[in-house]
Amino acid sequence: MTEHNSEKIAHIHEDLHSHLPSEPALRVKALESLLIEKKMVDPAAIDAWVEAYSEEIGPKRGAQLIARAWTDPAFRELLLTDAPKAVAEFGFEGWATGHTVVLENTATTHNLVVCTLCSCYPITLLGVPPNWYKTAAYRSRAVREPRSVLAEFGVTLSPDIEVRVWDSTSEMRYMVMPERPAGTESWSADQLAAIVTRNAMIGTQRDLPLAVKEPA
Amino acid sequence: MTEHNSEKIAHIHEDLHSHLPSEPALRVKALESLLIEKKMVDPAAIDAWVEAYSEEIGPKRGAQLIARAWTDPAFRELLLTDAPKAVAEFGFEGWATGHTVVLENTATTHNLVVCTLCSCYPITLLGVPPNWYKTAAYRSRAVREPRSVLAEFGVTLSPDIEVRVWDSTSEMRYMVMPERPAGTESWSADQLAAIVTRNAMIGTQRDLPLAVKEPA
Amino acid sequence: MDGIHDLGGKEGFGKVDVNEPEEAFHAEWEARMLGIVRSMTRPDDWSLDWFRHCREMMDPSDYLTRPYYDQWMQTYSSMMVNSGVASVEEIATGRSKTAPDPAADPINAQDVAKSMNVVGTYDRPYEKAPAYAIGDRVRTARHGHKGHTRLPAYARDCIGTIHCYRGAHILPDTSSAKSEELAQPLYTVVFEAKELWGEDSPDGDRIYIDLWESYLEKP
Amino acid sequence: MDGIHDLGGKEGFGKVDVNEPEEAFHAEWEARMLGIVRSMTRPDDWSLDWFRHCREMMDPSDYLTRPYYDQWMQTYSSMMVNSGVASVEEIATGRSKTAPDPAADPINAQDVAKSMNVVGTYDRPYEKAPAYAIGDRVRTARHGHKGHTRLPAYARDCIGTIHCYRGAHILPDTSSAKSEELAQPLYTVVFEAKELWGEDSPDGDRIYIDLWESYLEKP
Repeated sequence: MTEHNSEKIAHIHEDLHSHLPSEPALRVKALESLLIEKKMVDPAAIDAWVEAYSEEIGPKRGAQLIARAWTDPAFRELLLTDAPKAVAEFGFEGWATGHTVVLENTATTHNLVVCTLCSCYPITLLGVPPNWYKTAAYRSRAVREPRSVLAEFGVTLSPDIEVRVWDSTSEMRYMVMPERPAGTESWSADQLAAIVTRNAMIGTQRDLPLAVKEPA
Repeated sequence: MTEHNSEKIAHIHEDLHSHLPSEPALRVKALESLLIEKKMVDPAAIDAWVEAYSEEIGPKRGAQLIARAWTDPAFRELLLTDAPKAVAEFGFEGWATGHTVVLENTATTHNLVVCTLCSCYPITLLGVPPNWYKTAAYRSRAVREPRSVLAEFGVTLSPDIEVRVWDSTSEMRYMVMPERPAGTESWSADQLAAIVTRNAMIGTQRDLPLAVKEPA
Repeated sequence: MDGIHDLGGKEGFGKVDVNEPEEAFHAEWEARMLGIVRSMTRPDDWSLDWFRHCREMMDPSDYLTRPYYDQWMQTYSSMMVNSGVASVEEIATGRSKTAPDPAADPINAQDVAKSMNVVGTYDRPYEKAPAYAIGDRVRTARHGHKGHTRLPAYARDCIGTIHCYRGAHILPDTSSAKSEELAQPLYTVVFEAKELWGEDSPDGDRIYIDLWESYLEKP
Repeated sequence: MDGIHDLGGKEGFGKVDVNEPEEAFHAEWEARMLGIVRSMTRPDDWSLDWFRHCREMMDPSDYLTRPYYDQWMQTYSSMMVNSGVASVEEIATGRSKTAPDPAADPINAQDVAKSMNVVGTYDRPYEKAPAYAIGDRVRTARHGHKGHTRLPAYARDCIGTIHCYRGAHILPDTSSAKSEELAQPLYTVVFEAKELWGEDSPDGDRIYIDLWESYLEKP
């Protein structure tokens, strides 16, 4: 039975701070060894998760959803109104996908996702979050001066584009649908998926360049 | 001409953080050497200040003011209504003493001084502040849970004593006048001054013990 | 709690590192730590909110300086010690002082693929009707409390508008404080930037925040 | 600015070290740094408020972890670099790259005793009458600004009572932003603990804060 005592946790943090190995890599190594010895973890299962997050579970998933929506009006409607069902069509269910919400950028609105209180992120659809998403700089500034943050990412928004910042304070998971770039009318969904970036789905990129991935 | 540019200062802080020697003692040593070489400081003047703050400028000054007020009703009135003038009578003028205010503890009130925004302190009357006064723990908690802070200092206040916390946000400098302990009716001002502690004049001590300094 | 984690709107943290390498992990130990968290067995009464609160209780300077997955390491360690699953000494040395639980049966590599597709849901049945309707104006609470809560300090005592209703979700304030799931209506509330940050903010810019019903009142 | 320095009411910083040694200085370099600050020559346009603001602009994790006089060291260094008095390289190496100013005439040891007794005053002549009288109820500003200010975040948008008038003092918000002394009425305002922290605070406990007139409005 867990005692939910904040003060006790604070003391344990102090204790750990003083006694754990000095390097993060050594600390994690010690923890893994301990959990294996206690049969609380199977190292092969850790390997499997690492592989999954390095390969399968990444921004390619989100990009596929977006590309399909751009090319299939019915799916677009589903993604914007009942994203969990759209996610299920691709078999991308997983951690917190049951509360996915997709936010549509338009010519006059730009969406930006942040979690000011911790680091909530649509991990199952975009993979592990970039480090900057979890920094104090991004978390503190995205809600207060989103336009300055966007400028650092190279996105200069004209004053008549309204910014909508989404602070992920609950288990709702927000993902941005960028605008489909002009000149891609003939592209296939696969071709389109290749140009949808992670940052565009967080909202720290707005325009998707076509240069690299022009269709044959 | 100084340019008051916050962003520039932030960049300089980053630069200094990366380039200065790794230990505070080495950093200060380098700064002193530089200032001497630039003839911006005379090392003998530094010595003189260090000596002053180690000897002359300390809580003994505040204690003398309090002891005199306990034994001289007219001075007490002056100290509580025009502290700078009372300070001048003792020749204790100095840094920010022109805005000194003395706060009287009574049977039903207890005063506590803090500076939540930096570390303002009546340095000329109490000497350099203790380190705890400048810590995040004291600065954050003194205004919100003064009774818990006092308990850590061994002061348990009954609920019918009202706490008055003074947050030193301006150049006004606050000092507490503790209650004169019972049993000291026959003591001289010098004897009384010897039992007035620095913490009592900040407000983190309430009762002054007589044990050590009983009159002959 | 008014902790260091409540970063929204705080100033002085500098620029965002926009040139970070694309790779998911920047060191092997980061990947191992995520793998550990996903696959380790744990007491039934550890909620996500309890984890978040335990992270918030970390020393504030550690919170600002330690790498993210290193903070996970220390937070899970604190939870293990608190629940009696391991001692500080065991975690520091990596050596167990007790025999493993004979019933121990951690998830194996074959089961990971299945486990990966489990959809965690945080909405729960709720008998009553939500108190607010879309378009209602609401005022957020003026004060927080000592425990875990999800009303950011920057949005306290502010006027917003109900943007939509998300169903009744587990209330973090109780789920972090006892092993209990209390369902409460969750809304996305929209605030004008000017309301949160003052008149210098651009017209039309808005902040959307998910807030539970008990964080709100009629204005 | 909503910086890390604005610590009043923040939670998670632990206990106060009540067993600190009594000595004024805990290391020699601390004493040297204080001596340097008291005796060094400096540009005329460095105000106390500019110093405070430069300290606030330090990296937040440095602010929480570096010893106090070490923060002075870095803050004065940043001001020297900013004003062109020294370069980062000179400060790092302790060696000057330029000849001293021929007019340089720093305070000597004999003058310290005199200098010690100089009373700095921060009140200034003011033509107008103060806007508030003792006993008036006032509401503090709801929003701060990006610069240096002395209205703590915990006391924003709160109702208090004018406890006394302190005269017209130099306004920190301008004195930190340009080399200009603007006099403005300063009041000590008293707040019920319940107003600042909520209903759980004890009856009768009060917080007194010195606030300039422009931080206040009629409630």
